[in-house]
Amino acid sequence: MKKIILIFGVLSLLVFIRPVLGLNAKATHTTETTTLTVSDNTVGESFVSEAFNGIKQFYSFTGFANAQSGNLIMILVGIIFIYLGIKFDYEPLLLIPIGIGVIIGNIPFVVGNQTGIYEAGSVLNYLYFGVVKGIYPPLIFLGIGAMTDFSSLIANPKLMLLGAAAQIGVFATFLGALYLGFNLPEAGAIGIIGGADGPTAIFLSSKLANGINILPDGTTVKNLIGPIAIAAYSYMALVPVIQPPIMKLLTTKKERLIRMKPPRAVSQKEKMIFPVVALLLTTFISPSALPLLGMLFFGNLLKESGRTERLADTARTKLIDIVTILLGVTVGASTQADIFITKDSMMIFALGAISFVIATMGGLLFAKFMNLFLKGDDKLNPLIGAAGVSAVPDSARVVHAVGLKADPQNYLLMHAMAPNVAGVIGSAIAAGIILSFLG
Amino acid sequence: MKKIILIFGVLSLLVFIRPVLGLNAKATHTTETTTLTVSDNTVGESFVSEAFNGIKQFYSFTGFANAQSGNLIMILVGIIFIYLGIKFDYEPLLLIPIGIGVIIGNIPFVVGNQTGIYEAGSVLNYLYFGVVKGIYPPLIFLGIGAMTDFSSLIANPKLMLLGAAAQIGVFATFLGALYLGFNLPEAGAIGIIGGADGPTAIFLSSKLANGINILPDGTTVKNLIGPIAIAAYSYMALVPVIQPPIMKLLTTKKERLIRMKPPRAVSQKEKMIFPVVALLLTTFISPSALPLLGMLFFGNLLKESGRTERLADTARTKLIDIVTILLGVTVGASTQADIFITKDSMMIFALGAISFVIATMGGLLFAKFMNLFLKGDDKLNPLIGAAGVSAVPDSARVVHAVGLKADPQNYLLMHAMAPNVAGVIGSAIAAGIILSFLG
Amino acid sequence: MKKIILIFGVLSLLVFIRPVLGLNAKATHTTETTTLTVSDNTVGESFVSEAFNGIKQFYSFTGFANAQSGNLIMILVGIIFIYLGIKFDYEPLLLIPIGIGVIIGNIPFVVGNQTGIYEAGSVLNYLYFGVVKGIYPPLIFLGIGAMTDFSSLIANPKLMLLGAAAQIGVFATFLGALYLGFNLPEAGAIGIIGGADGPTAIFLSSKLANGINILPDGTTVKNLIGPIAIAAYSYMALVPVIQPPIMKLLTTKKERLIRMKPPRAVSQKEKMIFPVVALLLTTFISPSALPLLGMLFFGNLLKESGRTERLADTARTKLIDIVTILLGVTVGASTQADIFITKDSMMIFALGAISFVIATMGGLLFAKFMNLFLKGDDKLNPLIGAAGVSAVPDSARVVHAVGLKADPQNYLLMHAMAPNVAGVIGSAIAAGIILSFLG
Amino acid sequence: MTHLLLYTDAISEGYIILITGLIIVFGGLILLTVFFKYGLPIMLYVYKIITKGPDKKVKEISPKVNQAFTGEMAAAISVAIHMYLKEQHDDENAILTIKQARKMYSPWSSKIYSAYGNRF
Amino acid sequence: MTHLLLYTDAISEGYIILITGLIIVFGGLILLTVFFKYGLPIMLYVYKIITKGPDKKVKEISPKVNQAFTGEMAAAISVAIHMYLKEQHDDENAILTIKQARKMYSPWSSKIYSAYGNRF
Amino acid sequence: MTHLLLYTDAISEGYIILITGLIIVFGGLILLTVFFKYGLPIMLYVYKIITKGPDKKVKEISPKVNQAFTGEMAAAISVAIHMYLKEQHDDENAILTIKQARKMYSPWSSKIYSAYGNRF
Ligand code: NA
Ligand code: NA
Ligand code: NA
Repeated sequence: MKKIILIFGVLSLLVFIRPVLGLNAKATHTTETTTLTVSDNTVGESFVSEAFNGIKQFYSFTGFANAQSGNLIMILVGIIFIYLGIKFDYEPLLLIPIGIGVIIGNIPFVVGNQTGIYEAGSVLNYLYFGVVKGIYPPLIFLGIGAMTDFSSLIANPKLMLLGAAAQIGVFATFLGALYLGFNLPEAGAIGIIGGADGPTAIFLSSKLANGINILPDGTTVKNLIGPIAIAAYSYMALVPVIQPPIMKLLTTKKERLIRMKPPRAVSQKEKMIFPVVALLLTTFISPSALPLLGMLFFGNLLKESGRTERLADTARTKLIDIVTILLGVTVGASTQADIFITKDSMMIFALGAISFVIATMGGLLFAKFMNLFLKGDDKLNPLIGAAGVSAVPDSARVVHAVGLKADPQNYLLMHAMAPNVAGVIGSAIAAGIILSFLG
Repeated sequence: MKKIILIFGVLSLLVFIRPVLGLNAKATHTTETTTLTVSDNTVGESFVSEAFNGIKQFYSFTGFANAQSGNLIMILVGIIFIYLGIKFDYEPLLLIPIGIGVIIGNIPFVVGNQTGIYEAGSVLNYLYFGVVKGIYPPLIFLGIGAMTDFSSLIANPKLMLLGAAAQIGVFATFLGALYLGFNLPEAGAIGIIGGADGPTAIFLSSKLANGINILPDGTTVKNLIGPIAIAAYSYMALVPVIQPPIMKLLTTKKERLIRMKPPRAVSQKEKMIFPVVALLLTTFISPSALPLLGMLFFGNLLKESGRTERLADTARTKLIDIVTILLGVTVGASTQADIFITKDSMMIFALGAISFVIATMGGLLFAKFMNLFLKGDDKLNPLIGAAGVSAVPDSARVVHAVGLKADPQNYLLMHAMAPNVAGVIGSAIAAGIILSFLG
Repeated sequence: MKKIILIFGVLSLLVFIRPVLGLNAKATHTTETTTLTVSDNTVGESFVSEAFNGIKQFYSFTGFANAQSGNLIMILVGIIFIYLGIKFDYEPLLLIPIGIGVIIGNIPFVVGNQTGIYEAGSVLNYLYFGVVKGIYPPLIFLGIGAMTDFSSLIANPKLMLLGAAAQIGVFATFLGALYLGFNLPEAGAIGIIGGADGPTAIFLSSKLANGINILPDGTTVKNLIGPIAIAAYSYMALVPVIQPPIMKLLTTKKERLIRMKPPRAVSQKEKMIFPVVALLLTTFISPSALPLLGMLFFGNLLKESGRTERLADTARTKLIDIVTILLGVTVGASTQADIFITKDSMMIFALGAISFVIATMGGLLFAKFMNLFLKGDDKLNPLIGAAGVSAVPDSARVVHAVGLKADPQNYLLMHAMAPNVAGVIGSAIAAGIILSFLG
Repeated sequence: MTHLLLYTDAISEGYIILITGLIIVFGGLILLTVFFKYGLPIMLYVYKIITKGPDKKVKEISPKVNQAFTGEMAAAISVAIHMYLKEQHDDENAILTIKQARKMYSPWSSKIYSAYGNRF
Repeated sequence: MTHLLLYTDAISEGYIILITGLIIVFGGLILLTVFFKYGLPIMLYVYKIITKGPDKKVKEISPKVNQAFTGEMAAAISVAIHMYLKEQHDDENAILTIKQARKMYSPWSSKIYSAYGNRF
Repeated sequence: MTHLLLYTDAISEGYIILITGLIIVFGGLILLTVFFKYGLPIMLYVYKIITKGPDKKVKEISPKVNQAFTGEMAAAISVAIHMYLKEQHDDENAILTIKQARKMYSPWSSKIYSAYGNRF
């Protein structure tokens, strides 16, 4: 047995080491390399030089040869995203996949090998399909619906108006984008950054600013899915940094001390009816938001029906996880430097920052406005208006934290959840409206 | 810091409130609205009237403007489905997704915005792909295989004949559909409702009555996937209502009292061999049923092999859940009123009811027929014949319940499971046969 | 109530039994069968003969009529795969799905009914898409990354060279395939069998030997995905049989007794940095391996970041399970006899065996070579070189077992894991290189 | 598509499919019945002979071994299952908002996924 | 695509969309507010009448039943949740390699999937 | 597709790819080796300096800190893993039908999914 293997192995190796023994007679070289096949000695040398040629040729395919400064900058950005996600716990489930996606998308490659996310036939391109066609966002919303408890909203429906007020951010940014020279569909897609809702932003930009649609004047819209998605997720992650100063600026110490009465209990029947009625009312108003709102309330019904816990569980765990992984990495990879690093992207980032500020101000000021009509313990703590920007649940937690600073006994989290989820519904409605006007 | 934000915010808002301040000079109105820009006072007014125009225009896009009576009827149907699922626990994992799907599919929308399930490019259309191409049903069968214990069938193989007998429902309905004027492929797809198996019905109708195939005489088959699927699932949910009276009608009190001897124990080896052998025999007989039966027995082998519990677990939990969610909501949404509410759908529902009745009768009568040849404690309780219609495990539970009424000590559940799972295999074989003849 | 059902049932059955009662007047027979409709007696007969005709016609569609010896042989192979998986626990999560896939793919069917995996429009064909386009392998690598602990490699980086040395198997097999007459891309795909990594093999063969690409000389490459995948998985399963004799042949008793010092502890920070740095370095060198290595290290970062455990868990459980199920069954089904049983497949199997032997030898001999430069307790036990072939973790366990035979106190498992995972990285790099040269 | 049309008249064709189909379905399931009644015990016997030597008769290895699994046991199990299936229905669970409140703080954002992730 | 363009000038169009959009968003959410404030209690009342007979007044079935759920309880819950959310952050878990080692032997191969399969 | 063909003869091309490929694979993994041997400790050192001030030398922060993790411990762990891996094989689990019977009532229908849903 041992011998058979020995012989077999040696024979196999013979094939492999043939060139070293100078048996490589068949070779007909077409390269410029002059081949010296005179002595045993030089065969090795010539072979080395050929291999060296091969390596040189191969080198031209490596990232080292093709790297551009843009790629390196973006790789650094990707590393920073990962660092922020790990170190500061800023939306890690999004920043880490997006960060590694940014790195993957900016590994320099030679075009034509089906490697890049924008090359038809590449694996990344197939996975990106769910972004380009707006398929991932509704599936995320399905899981979100199956996670969300709308009790606080049902208990105190008037807080929904705070979620509406924050949509000022969307429309103001839209206007700002128009002023900066973007055309209407592009501006609509950029505006939705102010909705502070990643999936909604991806959904709307995949419909409006996808690099495919053609405008009446014959121009093609730009593909802004990448910058918009990155801006939306970046600022959502930075909500704990962006919001507190604005909140302190626009509220008085006295207002921040307002204690709200606890929400009433909500029956299971109400919770079952909510998704059905909310689905009907919101999509009748804004039918283009159907994929988002339909899936959101579908997921919520699965959760609240009491009969489909199994499906709700899958929707809010494994299904949303799978989609989050694929969405994150492909959105990240879509920031390929040659496509991403443009003046447009810079402007989108600037507009995004403004939109979050305006949305926060809108929510806060509207809460103060509502207080003009409310009395006694019905009065709102205006801080919760800031939660209307969605970025669930971060902005609600920021409200809670700022509230605690003013009064360590004032727990605003439950109250802030209502405008928080209303903000999501509001943004989806706004997306549907923009899509109806400009889609 | 505070000041910077203040200035920044005010500047941002300036842009946004420009029109209120009457700075909107560039506007070149093309609508009929006569604009009054004389005084500060009227600027607001004119702006209001323009916005009102916008809202009017937008209104034409809302569900309120586009709702048709058909949509409202179907939305009511969807709500009833959800109600039945929640209140009476009728197949909630199917009726609730289908019900909300029916609502989603009937939100009125303006054609051309990529909203409807039948519009290419819409999200729902992409998810519907798995129905149209018959991809979801085999995946459901994979999970079902990984859930099912075929022990009772292995222990008492002759009960398989009851599953065969119930297929009379399939072929009789097929004939009935022909009499009502459906062409052959359509009638074949309608017939399978009698198989009382949702995935099989969707699979066969997606192959035969998909609105794509062209008949020899040049006509295109109708798309009946929606009505057939809805009929199949509706009647499966109603099995506890449909079957008991038929069972009491066709059996004597004495027959219902028959006690069957307990099934023998089955070894793990037999359980491992079963899926392989059953796969070979059934698909050799009916190769067109391969996607269904192949996946069914694949799932069962994963379960019984003892080595792949991990895969079996995923197949019967998360994978089947994901597919169930997507299948349910898209099948529901495929009932868009303008396509669904037709005379054909009504006839399909009528035929579906008949098919369940015939299938139940077939199983019951065949069990009585078999009793002519069986003696002593080998005699069957004819009630278990009714379980041959599949609708697993509801019809088996109905048998159990009806048996208990006659004799509170007679537990028929285990015995009824054998014809119950045999009914599924039988229906899949029947689907394969119909596909071979008419596909 | 009872009466209504009775009447309804009888009426329904009337339709169904019409022919038996001789009412089938409308029938206009176009077959050769002469119909005798004279007496009640003969109607039954004639009908029987017609039905017999139908069955005869149907028989021509069954597997019994269409079975070829090739199908039966492959079905036997499938059963053997399942048997090996269950009985000997050889890679059951792969061999059992592949085995049942082989059976499913070789059920004889009539072409044109959308049944076979190679027929456009069939369910299997849709699922096979993930293989043909190389989508499944990166998803498997994502899960693998989320499973793998690279600590042993970080602690002892020089063991990475053993993973490089084993790639001799890849390139030698590549050369062997060229000698046997395969063209360059086909030979490249065949060579990767020596990488002992199923997903890598499928990925590379789907890019190079997919039956689609056209060579400069106008010929189309063969579709070798099936044979390559089957060979790779078969030999991976047989690693416990293939490797031990080679290991004993190439090492002395004294070498096998070498005890290695335990690896140092690795900090969480190092583990977080590893996937990012490894991703950058390896894909800069071999950009075409990006889909594989990108996903591998993405999964690993999800695992090690400490913030995304939820996503890592999904990636390494449900997601990889789903992909494993689909990959296994479709790769198995791609062995349809008329396409699979060729001289090429036989040669690929022969080359595959040789490649595993060479790879094992390469790793072992390189470990001995490294020992020439190492001193004292830094010396390697050359057995761990054999783990460089990947086939994780089987080859590492084989090393452990062989080590135990020489010295029952010498636990090599931890040490063998380092070359083991390095072998995977090495094979992916090699695949990228081959793809760059020949893709 | 290959059609197996025997008649131009759909109804007649329908009857043929009806009869043919039923016969084939019955045939197929009878085949399965016969295999598991007779074929499988023989197969298992042969397998046993191959792997352990010919020291047993067919009857002995016939799968009817668990005679201890009597009717009483089956009845007991059936009752247990019956109970189990019944008790699943306590409609309209009056869970307090408090209990839900814990869940409530878990929507939309990535950080919050983990709350669920830990539970499952 | 159907465009709703009212102006040829994008900026003016933008202002219209801004105002219109805000009004519609507010309108939609006000509709929801009104429904859940007034519509739903009436619906539930009607439902109760249909199913259990007319023995209750609207006010009684109005969903504000859990008056026992007071501010003190809400505060307590809020604190609990606050604590819960806070305690999730023990950075840089210094898990020893030993603990990881157990996990380590679980990559790549099918047999090993099961190690994880059992844990979850 | 861009081909890197250096020779018209496939075999010669093959040898070039063989040698080139091996060199690149080795090169790549050597790069990784070098980085984790030398690059990473320096990086971690720099990071530490930036975040905590320059109060440590490179050698101190070099990752070889856990000297307490000795060979004895490693051996113990290895044994434990070895045992663990071994005990997975108790073939042909003679689970009674009774135990399976409980599972049996769980196929096909939605209502029944939940039985499994609860278990996992
Ligand atoms: Na929002
Ligand atoms: Na059936
Ligand atoms: Na390898």
